[in-house]
Amino acid sequence: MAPARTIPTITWAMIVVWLIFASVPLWIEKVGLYHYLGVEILIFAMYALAYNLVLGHAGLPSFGHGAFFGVGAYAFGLAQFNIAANLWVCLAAAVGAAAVAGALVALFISHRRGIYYALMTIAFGQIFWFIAIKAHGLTGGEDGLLKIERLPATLGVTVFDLKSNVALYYFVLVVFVAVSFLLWRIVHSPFGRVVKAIKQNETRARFVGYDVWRFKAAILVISACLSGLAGGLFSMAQASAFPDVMSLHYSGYVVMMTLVGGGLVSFWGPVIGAVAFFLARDIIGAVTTGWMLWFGLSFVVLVLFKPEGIAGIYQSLAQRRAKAAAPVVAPNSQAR
Amino acid sequence: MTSIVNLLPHLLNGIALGLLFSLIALGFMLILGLMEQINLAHGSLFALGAYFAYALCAARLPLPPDWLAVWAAVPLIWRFAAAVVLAPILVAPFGLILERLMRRTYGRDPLYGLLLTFGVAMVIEELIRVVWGTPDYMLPVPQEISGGFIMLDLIWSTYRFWAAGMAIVAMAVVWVIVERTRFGAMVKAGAHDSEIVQALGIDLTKLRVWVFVLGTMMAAFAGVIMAPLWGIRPHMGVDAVVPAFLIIVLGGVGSFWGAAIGGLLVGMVVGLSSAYASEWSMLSMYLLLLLVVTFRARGLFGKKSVLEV
Amino acid sequence: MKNSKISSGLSRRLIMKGGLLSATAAFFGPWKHNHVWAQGAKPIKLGLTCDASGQYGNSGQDDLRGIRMAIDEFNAKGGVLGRKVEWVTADTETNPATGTRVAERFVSQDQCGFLIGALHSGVANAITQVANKYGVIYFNTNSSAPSEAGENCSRVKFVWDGNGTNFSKAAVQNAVQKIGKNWLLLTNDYVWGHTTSAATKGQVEQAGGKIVDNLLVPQNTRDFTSYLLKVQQAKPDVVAMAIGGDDMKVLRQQIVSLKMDEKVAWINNQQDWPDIWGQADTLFGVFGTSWYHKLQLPGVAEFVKRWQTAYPQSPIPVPGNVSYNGYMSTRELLRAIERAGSTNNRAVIKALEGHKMPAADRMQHYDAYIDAATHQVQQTIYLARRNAKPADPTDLFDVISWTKPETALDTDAPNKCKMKAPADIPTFDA
Amino acid sequence: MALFEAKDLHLRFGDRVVLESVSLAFEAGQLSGIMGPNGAGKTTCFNVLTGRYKPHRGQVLWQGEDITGRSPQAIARLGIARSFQLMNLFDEFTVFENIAIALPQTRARARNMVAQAYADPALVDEAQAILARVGLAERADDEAKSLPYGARRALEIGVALACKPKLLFLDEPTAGLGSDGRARLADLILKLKGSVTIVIIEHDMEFLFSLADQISVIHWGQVIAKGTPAALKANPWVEASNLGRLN
Repeated sequence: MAPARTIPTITWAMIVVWLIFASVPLWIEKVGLYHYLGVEILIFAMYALAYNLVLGHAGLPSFGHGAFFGVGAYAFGLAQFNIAANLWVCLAAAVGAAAVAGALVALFISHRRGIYYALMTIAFGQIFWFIAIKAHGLTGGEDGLLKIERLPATLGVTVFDLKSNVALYYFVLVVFVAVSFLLWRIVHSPFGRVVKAIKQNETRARFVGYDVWRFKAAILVISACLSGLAGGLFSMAQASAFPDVMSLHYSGYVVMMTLVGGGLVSFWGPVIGAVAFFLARDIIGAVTTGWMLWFGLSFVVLVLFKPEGIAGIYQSLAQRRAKAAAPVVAPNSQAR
Repeated sequence: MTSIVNLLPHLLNGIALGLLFSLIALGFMLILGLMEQINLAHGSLFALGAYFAYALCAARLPLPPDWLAVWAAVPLIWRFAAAVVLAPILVAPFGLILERLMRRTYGRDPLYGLLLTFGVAMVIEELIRVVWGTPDYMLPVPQEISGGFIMLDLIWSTYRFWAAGMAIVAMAVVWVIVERTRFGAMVKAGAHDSEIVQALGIDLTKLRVWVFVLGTMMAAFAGVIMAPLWGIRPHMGVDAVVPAFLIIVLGGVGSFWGAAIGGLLVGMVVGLSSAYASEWSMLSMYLLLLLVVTFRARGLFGKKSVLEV
Repeated sequence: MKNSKISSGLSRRLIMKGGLLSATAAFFGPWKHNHVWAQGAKPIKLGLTCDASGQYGNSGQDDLRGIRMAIDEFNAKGGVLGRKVEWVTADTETNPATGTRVAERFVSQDQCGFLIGALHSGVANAITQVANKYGVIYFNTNSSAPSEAGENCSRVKFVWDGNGTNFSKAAVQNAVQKIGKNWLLLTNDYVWGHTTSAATKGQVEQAGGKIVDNLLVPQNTRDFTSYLLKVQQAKPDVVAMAIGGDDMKVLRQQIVSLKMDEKVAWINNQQDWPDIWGQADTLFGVFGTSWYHKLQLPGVAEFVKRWQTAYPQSPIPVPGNVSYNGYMSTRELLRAIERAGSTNNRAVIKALEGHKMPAADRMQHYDAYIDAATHQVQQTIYLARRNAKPADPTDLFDVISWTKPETALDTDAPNKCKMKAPADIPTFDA
Repeated sequence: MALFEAKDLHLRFGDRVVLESVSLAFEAGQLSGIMGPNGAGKTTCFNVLTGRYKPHRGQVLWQGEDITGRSPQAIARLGIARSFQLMNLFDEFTVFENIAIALPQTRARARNMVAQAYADPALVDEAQAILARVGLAERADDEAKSLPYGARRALEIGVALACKPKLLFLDEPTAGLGSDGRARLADLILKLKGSVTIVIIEHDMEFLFSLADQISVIHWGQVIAKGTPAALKANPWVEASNLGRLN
């Protein structure tokens, strides 16, 4: 009997990423950054990972993902004000509302792919953004939904207060660990492999018996749920929810993070991209007023010469080294 | 009946707006039609057109002071006319550079073209901020075409109607080029099958350059025309590119009449809905889009395109 | 275009160097300081949350000029409590989300003890939330939404501008009687616009007038044609505008080019100086302001001269109300620290609450005071119109009236404002 | 009753008639061939039979049941698999995964989002067995896009086989293959014959005549002749349309 083909449940890369993030609060202030920045990075890393499920894994170029992130943020706040000021209830509301939004969008666009998919997601993103701005009664309009509390995390009898940035950071880290682990499993599950197959060849997938529409819809909804979760956490970090995360630009930023990091070739690429994006904003932003100019230029260069992103650069370097060591390299289509 | 009379001005206003939308969408459509590339930098080229026009009209040019004084003494109407003609020409080289960059993405997933132009749009917007700063500018309009006139007991902006007229002229020129010249025939052939173009011995590379330049100049021209209406600011490109792509999807990729009628339709819907709920009027164009593409997947006049795969 | 709130979009950040320390230095290692000031006394650090881009980019920079001038004056005479005053600023992009981040950064990374600056009420709210969390005192210099001193008030926030209610109180009653009863409101679609228009509505109805329509205008609107069409169709006697920043510039330009400025009476709640500078041709109607650089009061001319010496290159050649508010608020903060003899937040708040500022000192017609119940500065409210006979190119306003703070007082605000007790706010010592 | 039957299929694209009253029947266990010149409508016919296009008129019957107009995935799940003329593989997957993803066991678990996809040794064995059948056992771990042309052809058939078909449609399997490749492919098909019902579209007459039990000739969207290879060789129609000539 042939051996089963399994992927490790826990990888070294996973442990390294988690450990690095876990150590951040210990040194972030020593390098002149601040805890709140760490919280934002972690949340966006999670968001980018969730987004990459759609872009990198399913090959669906969504340009309106900010909608789901934003819906999650608003849902978190609204649940807090109108349902119950309980962290778990609010996070569930964020996930649930994003799922509904995702399902609604999926209903309209799951038969599409490529540029048309991108165009339709832009249109949907704009609709959600527009509603967020105009529905004052619900969202507070352009001023945003204010006074969202950082609710305490209750676990049985223990209660963790998340008011400080460091406490919130660790809470977000726990969620991040759970989400990244879950995504790792999804990507390597039968479902995940079918989605990957659909990305490569939709027609063939159909002819081996898969209902492509359902898989495309499902992956969008899952991605929307996790984006909404990140959005809920973001509203907690900001103590408010604002419409601009739903704008075309912010939706574009998450695409940039994912690509710059190398989401097309690497599972952890989006995380690298989110870190690079935020550090660039804070560090280049402190030196020159036009940091976006430099970030935009490097993005253009990357798209032109190395669309596989930072992770892609690393992989080809590693491959070159491996080639030097051993002439035959077994190609591997598993996500790394 | 009074309600219909009340609506008429909004409809007229919508038609004028629609013609201007069509104008913005047209250059976008040319590039999308032939190259099957979404040019997200279209809006930035549009903005550059407006800024160059501002530099010319307001006599803010990098020239020696005495030359500048001579130029500033030229009557505004001539400066404005010069801007209408020169701004698109000045922006054209940016289109050339962009096309050079785009070449690397031909034959790859169209997503890369989209991302590349997203990045370029960002860079151009930042460059504008570096050169002109963040404040808003208004493009001075010559006396002859500014002000208002009375119609239906309301005052109307003369410039708005003049601009709509210019949009019609520009669209007519594009129509003649696409439908009545050999160049247009090649463009259309290329839009349907680039293999045929090559088989006919047409240099596709050159054709693409020319289409890109034409599309760029259209964008810049639209920028000049829209500048007095929308004001000039670094971000104006996004305001233009979003309706443009929407109109193209609505009208159908690769169709001249799709872009023209799509623009008009969007303008009228925005105009009419603003009569009832002005603050929601911009949402109406997205709802229109959803409605159309739900029932007609390729838009009103679209043909099957490789973009769908 | 209406859907252009994405505007603040390609976000850029402007971080400027302040004093000896620069924001960049902080990136390259732990806090290091050259002890050149008062034997190692820690500097007092101010975080200036001024917009450099977006709808209020211009005004934000004018605000900053006023703030910096006050800081420089204090440093020139030896600082505050023997400590040097340092500052850092970053672009809040007229965007609440960015405002939150910048405020977080100023407090936790740059260790600012006080936050100053805002034009946009949404941004001001976002900054207030961060300030509340840490107990840091925040000065809202120029955002004049009535809600700032009403439902969104805070123990740590002080509001320095006259607000929409103050201006309506000064203007509306008169206009209803003299011009006409049918009013139409043009309202910028965010908190300042809404609350300002609500205040106007209340005043109009109280005076026996009627609101025929309220048109909500999204921020960053650039094409007002459809709104102007509706104005023409509604044929009101008076149009009261609550449109801010660059939007107002464009609106005015379009109204004038259509010659609609003569057809109806236009009242603009407040006309910020940076919004009108360079657009004098489009000035019309009646509008409010809290200060004008040609007020016939002692000290004004001298102040203008000082300001001009400090900023010879300024794109706006004279200080307006925005720069004035920035200057006055910062000066009062530093004075309050001196009075309190400490930078402890509760002590400074105590020194500010109810504090009276003589008219001569503030270069206004009447004495002003910091309302202890709402933390708003109650001050003289001026009404002006376009100056037909300007003395020089900067003399754009013809000030037609000045109203006592007590008359223009928002009497409802104390009921809406619920503040935490001073003992309940986190202590914070800068 | 035939295993699979098409009755009176009509299909138009715009005003162009592509199929006109095409009727076909494939008996269980047999190997049937469809031949005809380029553009005759053979592949279109396959596309109708496997659910890609919906006919404007006519019926498709599977074991007597009407399956006209069902989606490709629904038809595939009945046990009808197909290969493609232009190779249609999952290029970034390994050879192994191309097979594994098509196995009904994977399909049955496709809703599972947490378990590992190929942890079941039986599934791996089965995929390996199919790879062995098509002669690719050694290349299981290579990326599909790295395979040489002939091997890709074999994998194309392997993917179709992995669906555990009762009926297998092969669309021009020899396209682009050299004589060597053809011989190997003929071997493979002969081995399959009997265990699964096969329908082959083919250009190469020699290849088809040597394998098929029964052949239909399609021209101008119509079935112009039908019969055993031997009978067809004598058919004047076939002779006349220059199709029966061996090359």
